[in-house]
Amino acid sequence: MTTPQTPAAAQPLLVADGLRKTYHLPGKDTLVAANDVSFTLPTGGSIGIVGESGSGKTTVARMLVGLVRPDAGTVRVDGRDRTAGRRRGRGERLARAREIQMVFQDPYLSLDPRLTARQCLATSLSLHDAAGAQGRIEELLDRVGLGSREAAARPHEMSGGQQQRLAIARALAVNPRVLVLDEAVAALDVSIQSQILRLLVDIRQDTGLALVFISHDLAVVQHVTDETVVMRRGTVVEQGPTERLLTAPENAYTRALLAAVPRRGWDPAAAVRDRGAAPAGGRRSGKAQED
Amino acid sequence: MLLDIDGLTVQLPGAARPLLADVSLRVAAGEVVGLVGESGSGKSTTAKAVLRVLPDDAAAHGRVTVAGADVLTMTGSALREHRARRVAMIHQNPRSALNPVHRVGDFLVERLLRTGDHDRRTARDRAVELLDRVGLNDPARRLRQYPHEMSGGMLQRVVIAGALAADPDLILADESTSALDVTTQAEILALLRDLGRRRETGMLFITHDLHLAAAYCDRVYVMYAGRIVEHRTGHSLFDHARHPYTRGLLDCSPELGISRPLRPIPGRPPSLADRADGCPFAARCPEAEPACETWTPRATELPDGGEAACRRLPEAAAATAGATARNNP
Amino acid sequence: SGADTGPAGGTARDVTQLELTPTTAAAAGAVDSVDWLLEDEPDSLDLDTQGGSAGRTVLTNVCERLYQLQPDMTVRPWLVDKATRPDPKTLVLTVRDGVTFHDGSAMTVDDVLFSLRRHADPDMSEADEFENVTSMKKTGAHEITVRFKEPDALFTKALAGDAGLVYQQKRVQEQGKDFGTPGQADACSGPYRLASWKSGDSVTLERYDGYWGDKPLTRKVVFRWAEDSAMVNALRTGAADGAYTDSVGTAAALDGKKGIDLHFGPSTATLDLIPTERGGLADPDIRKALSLSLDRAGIAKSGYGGLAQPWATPVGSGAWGYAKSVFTAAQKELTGAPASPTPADIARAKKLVQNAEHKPDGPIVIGTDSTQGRLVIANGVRAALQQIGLKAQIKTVPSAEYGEFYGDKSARADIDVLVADWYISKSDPVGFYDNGVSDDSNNWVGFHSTAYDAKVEQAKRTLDDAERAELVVDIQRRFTDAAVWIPVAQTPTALALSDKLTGPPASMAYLYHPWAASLGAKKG
Amino acid sequence: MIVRIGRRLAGLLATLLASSFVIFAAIYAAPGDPAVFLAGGRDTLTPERLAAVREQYHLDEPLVVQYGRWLWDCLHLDLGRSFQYGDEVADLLAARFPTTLELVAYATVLFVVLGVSAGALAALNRGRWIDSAVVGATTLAASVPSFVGGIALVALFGVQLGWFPVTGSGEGLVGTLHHLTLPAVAMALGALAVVSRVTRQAVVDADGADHVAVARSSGLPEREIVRRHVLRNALGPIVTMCGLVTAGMLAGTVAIETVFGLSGIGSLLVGAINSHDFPVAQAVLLLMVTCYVVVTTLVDLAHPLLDPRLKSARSAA
Amino acid sequence: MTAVPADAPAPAPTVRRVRRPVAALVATGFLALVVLAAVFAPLLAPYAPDAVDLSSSLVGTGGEHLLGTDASGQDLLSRVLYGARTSLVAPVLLLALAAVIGVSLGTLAAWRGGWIDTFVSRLTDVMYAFPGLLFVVLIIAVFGTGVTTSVLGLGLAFAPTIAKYTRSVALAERAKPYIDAYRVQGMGGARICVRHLVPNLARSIAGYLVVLFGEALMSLATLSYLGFGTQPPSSDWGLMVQEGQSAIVQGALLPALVPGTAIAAVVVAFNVAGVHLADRLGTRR
Ligand SMILES: Nc1ncnc2c1ncn2[C@@H]1O[C@H](COP(=O)(O)OP(=O)(O)OP(=O)(O)O)[C@@H](O)[C@H]1O
Ligand SMILES: Nc1ncnc2c1ncn2[C@@H]1O[C@H](COP(=O)(O)OP(=O)(O)OP(=O)(O)O)[C@@H](O)[C@H]1O
Ligand SMILES: [Mg+2]
Ligand SMILES: [Mg+2]
Repeated sequence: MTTPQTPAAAQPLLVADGLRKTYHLPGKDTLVAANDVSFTLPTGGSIGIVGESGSGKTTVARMLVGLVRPDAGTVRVDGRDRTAGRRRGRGERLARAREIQMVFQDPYLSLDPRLTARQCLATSLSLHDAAGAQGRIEELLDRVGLGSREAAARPHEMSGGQQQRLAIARALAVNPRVLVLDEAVAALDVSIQSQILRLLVDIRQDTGLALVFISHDLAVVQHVTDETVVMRRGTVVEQGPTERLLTAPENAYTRALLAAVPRRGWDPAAAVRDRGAAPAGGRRSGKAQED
Repeated sequence: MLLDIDGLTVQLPGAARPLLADVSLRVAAGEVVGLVGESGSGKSTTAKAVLRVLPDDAAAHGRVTVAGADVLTMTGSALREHRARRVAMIHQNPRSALNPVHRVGDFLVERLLRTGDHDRRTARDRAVELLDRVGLNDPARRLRQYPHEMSGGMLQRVVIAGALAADPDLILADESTSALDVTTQAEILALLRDLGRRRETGMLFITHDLHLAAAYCDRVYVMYAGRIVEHRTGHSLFDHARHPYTRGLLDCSPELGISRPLRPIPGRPPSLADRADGCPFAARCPEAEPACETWTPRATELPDGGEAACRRLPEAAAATAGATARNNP
Repeated sequence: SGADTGPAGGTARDVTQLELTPTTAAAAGAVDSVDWLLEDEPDSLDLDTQGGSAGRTVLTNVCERLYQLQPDMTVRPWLVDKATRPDPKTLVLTVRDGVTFHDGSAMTVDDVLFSLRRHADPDMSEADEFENVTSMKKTGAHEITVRFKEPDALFTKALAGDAGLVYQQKRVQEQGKDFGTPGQADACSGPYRLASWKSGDSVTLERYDGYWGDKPLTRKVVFRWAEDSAMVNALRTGAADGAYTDSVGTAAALDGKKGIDLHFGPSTATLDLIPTERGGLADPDIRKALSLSLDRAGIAKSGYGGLAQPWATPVGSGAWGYAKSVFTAAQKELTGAPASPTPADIARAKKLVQNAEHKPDGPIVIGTDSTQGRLVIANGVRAALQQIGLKAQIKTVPSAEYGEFYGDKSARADIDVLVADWYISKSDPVGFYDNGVSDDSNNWVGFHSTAYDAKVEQAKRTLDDAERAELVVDIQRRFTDAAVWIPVAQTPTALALSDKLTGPPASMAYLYHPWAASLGAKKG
Repeated sequence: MIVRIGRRLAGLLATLLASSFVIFAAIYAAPGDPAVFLAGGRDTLTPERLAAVREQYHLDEPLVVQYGRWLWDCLHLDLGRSFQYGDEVADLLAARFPTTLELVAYATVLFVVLGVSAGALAALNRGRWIDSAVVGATTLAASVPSFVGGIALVALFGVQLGWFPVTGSGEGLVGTLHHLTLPAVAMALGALAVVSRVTRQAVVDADGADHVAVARSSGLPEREIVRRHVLRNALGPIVTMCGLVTAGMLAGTVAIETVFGLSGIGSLLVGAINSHDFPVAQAVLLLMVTCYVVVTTLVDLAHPLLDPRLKSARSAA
Repeated sequence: MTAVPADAPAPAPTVRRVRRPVAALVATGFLALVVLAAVFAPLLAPYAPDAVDLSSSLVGTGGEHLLGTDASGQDLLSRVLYGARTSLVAPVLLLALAAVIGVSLGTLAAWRGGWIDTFVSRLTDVMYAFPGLLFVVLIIAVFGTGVTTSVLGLGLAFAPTIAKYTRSVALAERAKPYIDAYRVQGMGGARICVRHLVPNLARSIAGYLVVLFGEALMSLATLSYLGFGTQPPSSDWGLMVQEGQSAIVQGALLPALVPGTAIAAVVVAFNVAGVHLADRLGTRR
């Protein structure tokens, strides 16, 4: 996918620095879901995070938007510290919301079941500024390609694709500078998925929105991002321009990941033989769950 | 022919269109046959028809035979026997396919005892053997573990072991790797292919991933809104897809290492409530003509032995050359 | 459903004709074992600390008293052979010889003296009976001399009650705090001995073979307990042979049932309205008006299934332990409490209210609990007050809280009149009328009359029965004239007995008389 | 596991401590004055006498001091002497508790057997007449207070037909069963509704699980599926509900004991509250609450045995 | 997780055959009738509810008294009609109070977790462990008897039950990503809870409340019985049952049966309608 390439030298918009999160499991076990995760995202840029289930992708995303407080490390947007943690005032909460927004994996569950599409957008607009809302709602609906029929529908009356469009519109409502998408197309059929991906690319082009695109699907990531971070068991194993990562992976795990993607002339048995890596999962202390 | 579905139509009362419309599909022994389609297109229903687990109020027409036995007319013990010994199904989510309160060993032993060839002790030994076969280390210990103590990949192996327990002729793999990581998916696929080859088992491999089906299966059926729209060998699909829907799918699926713009299919698949008298894809088809809206789809033989159900097939065939050129980087 | 579900208007007894017999026909044959029901498990078999009617009903067959209440409510010496009064302030008791306790040892005058002193202990419940006593001494091998501050007409009657129980000193002292609790042997001399008390299950009495008096016909009596419906069912199905029922509902439910004889006997208990300090009924005219307009017969029939009798005095006929004819005649003279108010009564009442000095400002608050009888009385009072142009309101309290009204002034602070039942343990109306004395704690409404106070004091000191009866009639007239309390009805004792058995008293004497000793089969 | 048990036990103690205080305070604040009762007959009541009684029984001390005194004694297994009976409270309880326990145990057996089978039957015949019959009958049963049900049972089976005795708790196994049948049925009736409803829902849920459909499609016999997969998996909520109901019954035998003339701790409690027999009321309540908390804790601890997933899961409470 | 295509639109309503909820309709109709009867009691009742007639006590069914009389000779039909007023209004008030407290507590516990959660859990444990209405008796001991107090007391007593239920549904609801979405949008916790979380719980809580209604009615009745609730000559159904109970032993069933049937019928109707309602509300999501 050809996207407007911002010069890498541009001043970083989002900086994740040494993010670390440990979960305490029942008993004495702990699980390091993210360990020293750092990356930067330039203004208008797009970064992908890939990795197997449980590798810590969602944890990182939630730390970025302030839903999870990191044990260590910081999240800075435009140089301002936006790490979740200490009690913050309403002003600061809203300011962060205007900088960074998120789209979730399950489009249905991420929408308030009570509200119609229009109400949903009105709610988030009123949170930030009440004026001129009506025009803005129509504009947003139009932007994500929802018609007037869907505008009056509640989530359970919409298809998954429509739901995800609405979720994106809601995120766009506050004019964020960064959008974090956590497996935002994973639950959709390919034909719908491609519509959403297309929408994202268009929006980026129009608004210069920066993306953090989380996915397990390398092929999708490749279409959306300039830069990719490969995670495994909570740590970053490889990081670099997407192009390079896919053509010349340096890390054995990245190679195994690539080899496992089905494509023409692909043989699963060969992919398995290539795979030198151990199974997935976060790193646990205490009794191992998998072996 | 091991599995032979012929003109299967399944209709639910109150639904505007049938769940399955005139589905014909064949699987030979030792063959891996793919069934691809978007969600709701009727893939699972097809697989279920093979086991005769259709909704209570559904009306089914057509014929489904497994190794010559007519499935749709089976009842009682014959049906149980059929389900237990001849056909095994592997579901998408291994975690929900296993009873969470029983040990892995109980699951296998339960199936083995059903086959009638074992008593409890030999069943246990056989279970260890099976787990070993599907590539789980330390199988004796695994038998004593609970499902929640194992990872998804390991559980899918257990489920496969369960399917093998009955020594079936036909395996129905319904999205059986979709919930797994790509690396694990590759392992499981390799395992299934290996087992199938060795025992001459036929496999109906259901997936929504066209690339996967094309790369993995000997032959692939593409399904849309309860109909088979195209039927091709795996390797001819990538470059010689003939139905506009199949081509649309290919165009909108991102492909690793190939950088081309995605061309989404507009609109969305019809629901059961949407009436579709003519070609169900007509509404989304870039090549549709007014006549498509009333044309009842019918499979047309293709020169390479495949089939496609498009009214404009002769013209579409002409367009294939162009498509081939485009798809090659 | 049909008429069979509503009973009762027709079958209720005619309240004015309720016949009270003190005792049942004498028994003729022996019985091995009888199952008897109590309304509740005895709290304790030490009546000095916990006197409940369940415990008394059991223990009266086991323990004997210096005097004994007879079924006809008269009193006669029992463990005393002879009593003399050398002067009005001295009583000399000669203790009966040949009485043995249940362990076989002989009863001595020391045991008697010990028992009397125990009863007199200020912490014990009978202490008030000894307020007039200055000393109790052993004055001979069989003799005890009691001296009083003033001549005392009621003391020997008290000795027929719990103040006259004789315990074996040795046993009581041995058992200490456990005396009277389950698992302990009794310390008495009566016709039965306590064979066992299984807490929460049953109490068993067995005939005491060394008893000095007449040998009982029934060898064994087993007591269990059950309330209302359970009691009715047990008696109806023959699971129990008999019971004295406190609750009128129980008796009414058994009325006319096959296999069961119901006997009614005199009791001192009455249903009354007691006006309180709050003042809604402070004016005697208002009280009299209420008394005149109250439908006593209706209440007795509706609330008590016809098993209560409209009554004009606050003491039941069971208190007439002497001069019965005098009291009967005097009762007939009283006109302030009609059974059913005539139009003339109502007119009189209305006039009284009109001319009353202190008319109540707000509604008159009637205090009651939600038991059927009391509620009917409360409703009856409400209707009566409304009829004579006064407002009324009911306030119910839990039965558990009810007892507090009697003891705690603040508890009855927001009611004007209490629906109460009242009995006295002695068969002498004088025992009641000191409640009307000016400074008495039960004189809530503040009735004040020096003449009345003097008469009561005089009656207490008058040892001669006939003389005392005259005084009582006078006192009674003064009390009812002023409507210090407003009597409603007297409630007789009810005995439910299997139709194969007979013998025990039907009167309130069952609490103080060894009733089981006279219980036996009808046929020999 | 050990940690879990430890935690639960700590929670149990905390609950008991809190409950014990509430019990004490409730009895303390409940209407009526124990001194009036202790002072004996109504004609002896004078303010001085009441004051003396209050002092003698420490009723004039502040609530917290009395509570401390009581708790201290309880910890030494000294439950005091009944004001009313003059007997040791422990003896009173020992004599009556077995009756209540037998009654509750009997009722539990009845409602577990009947309720669970009715619920399972309804669930497995969802939408048919059996289902409607079970749901309808149990809804009706739940709307009848147990004492009314009790009275009706006695009237029919005790008095009219004379099949069962109407009072007392009987002796020996057969006698006890004979005597306790009616009261146990009366108690079980109310519980039937909730138990069968929960069972029905649990079985429906379990029946809808994917693995059951998988088992069906793999040709396992229906009987086996129902037993090994549906019923077995529905056990969790069923056992929890049965435990809760049983625990609740231990504290709810009052009405039934009265109707059937049984001397258990329920009727003991009512008597004690009515007469302000502080030591007995407190001890009975404490016993009831302890039973309740112990039963619920046991159920809670047993849960992981039924569902192995819980052994490692986060506890939800 | 790998892709699980789930783009299927909600199943068309035509596919599910709608079953006529006859029982629920009957129950709802009955409840409507009861409400009407309560409203128009003065027009319908043949007697004043507190008219005492000692000469016709415990009369059976008949022309003069359609449903008979109680021990004080009050007409049962009139009393039941008038009694519907307090008997229905009081539980509603009680549940409203309990719901306000319970829902707030439960939501707070689910939202904040930590010691508040522990506290609420312990509180409900202790409340559950108590036999019968002891807690209410305590409240009444402090504040005195009367309808207001019993409604208050029972409201407080019911609150933990509702809190426990609310907590469990709120925990599940809170875990849904739409709540996270609001937080990401910068919405404050209080506003999320009040404006979005609780309204989304409203259906299941309402269903639960409807089922609790029967229990509330019975509990108020019991309190009236103990003398803590309404005072005679009120015609509260609970009070009537308790007044009538002592006549049962004398063979007069009507005084307890009539109000008792009224209670049972209303409770059953509420349960039937409530379960149906809860189901209906539940299937929407
Ligand atoms: N709240 C939590 N408490 C305990 N463990 C958690 C919690 N959230 C996540 N984890 C664990 O942390 C690890 C990383 O989880 P995370 O959701 O970030 O992975 P992921 O890469 O997003 O996986 P997936 O592809 O399955 O979404 C996993 O092992 C997960 O089980
Ligand atoms: N029991 C049923 N009752 C009503 N509709 C049903 C039933 N089972 C399936 N359907 C409908 O039939 C259609 C085909 O379903 P099916 O499960 O076969 O699709 P699928 O291709 O397997 O989809 P997926 O990829 O989501 O598994 C869907 O629209 C589904 O909603
Ligand atoms: Mg994730
Ligand atoms: Mg499917």
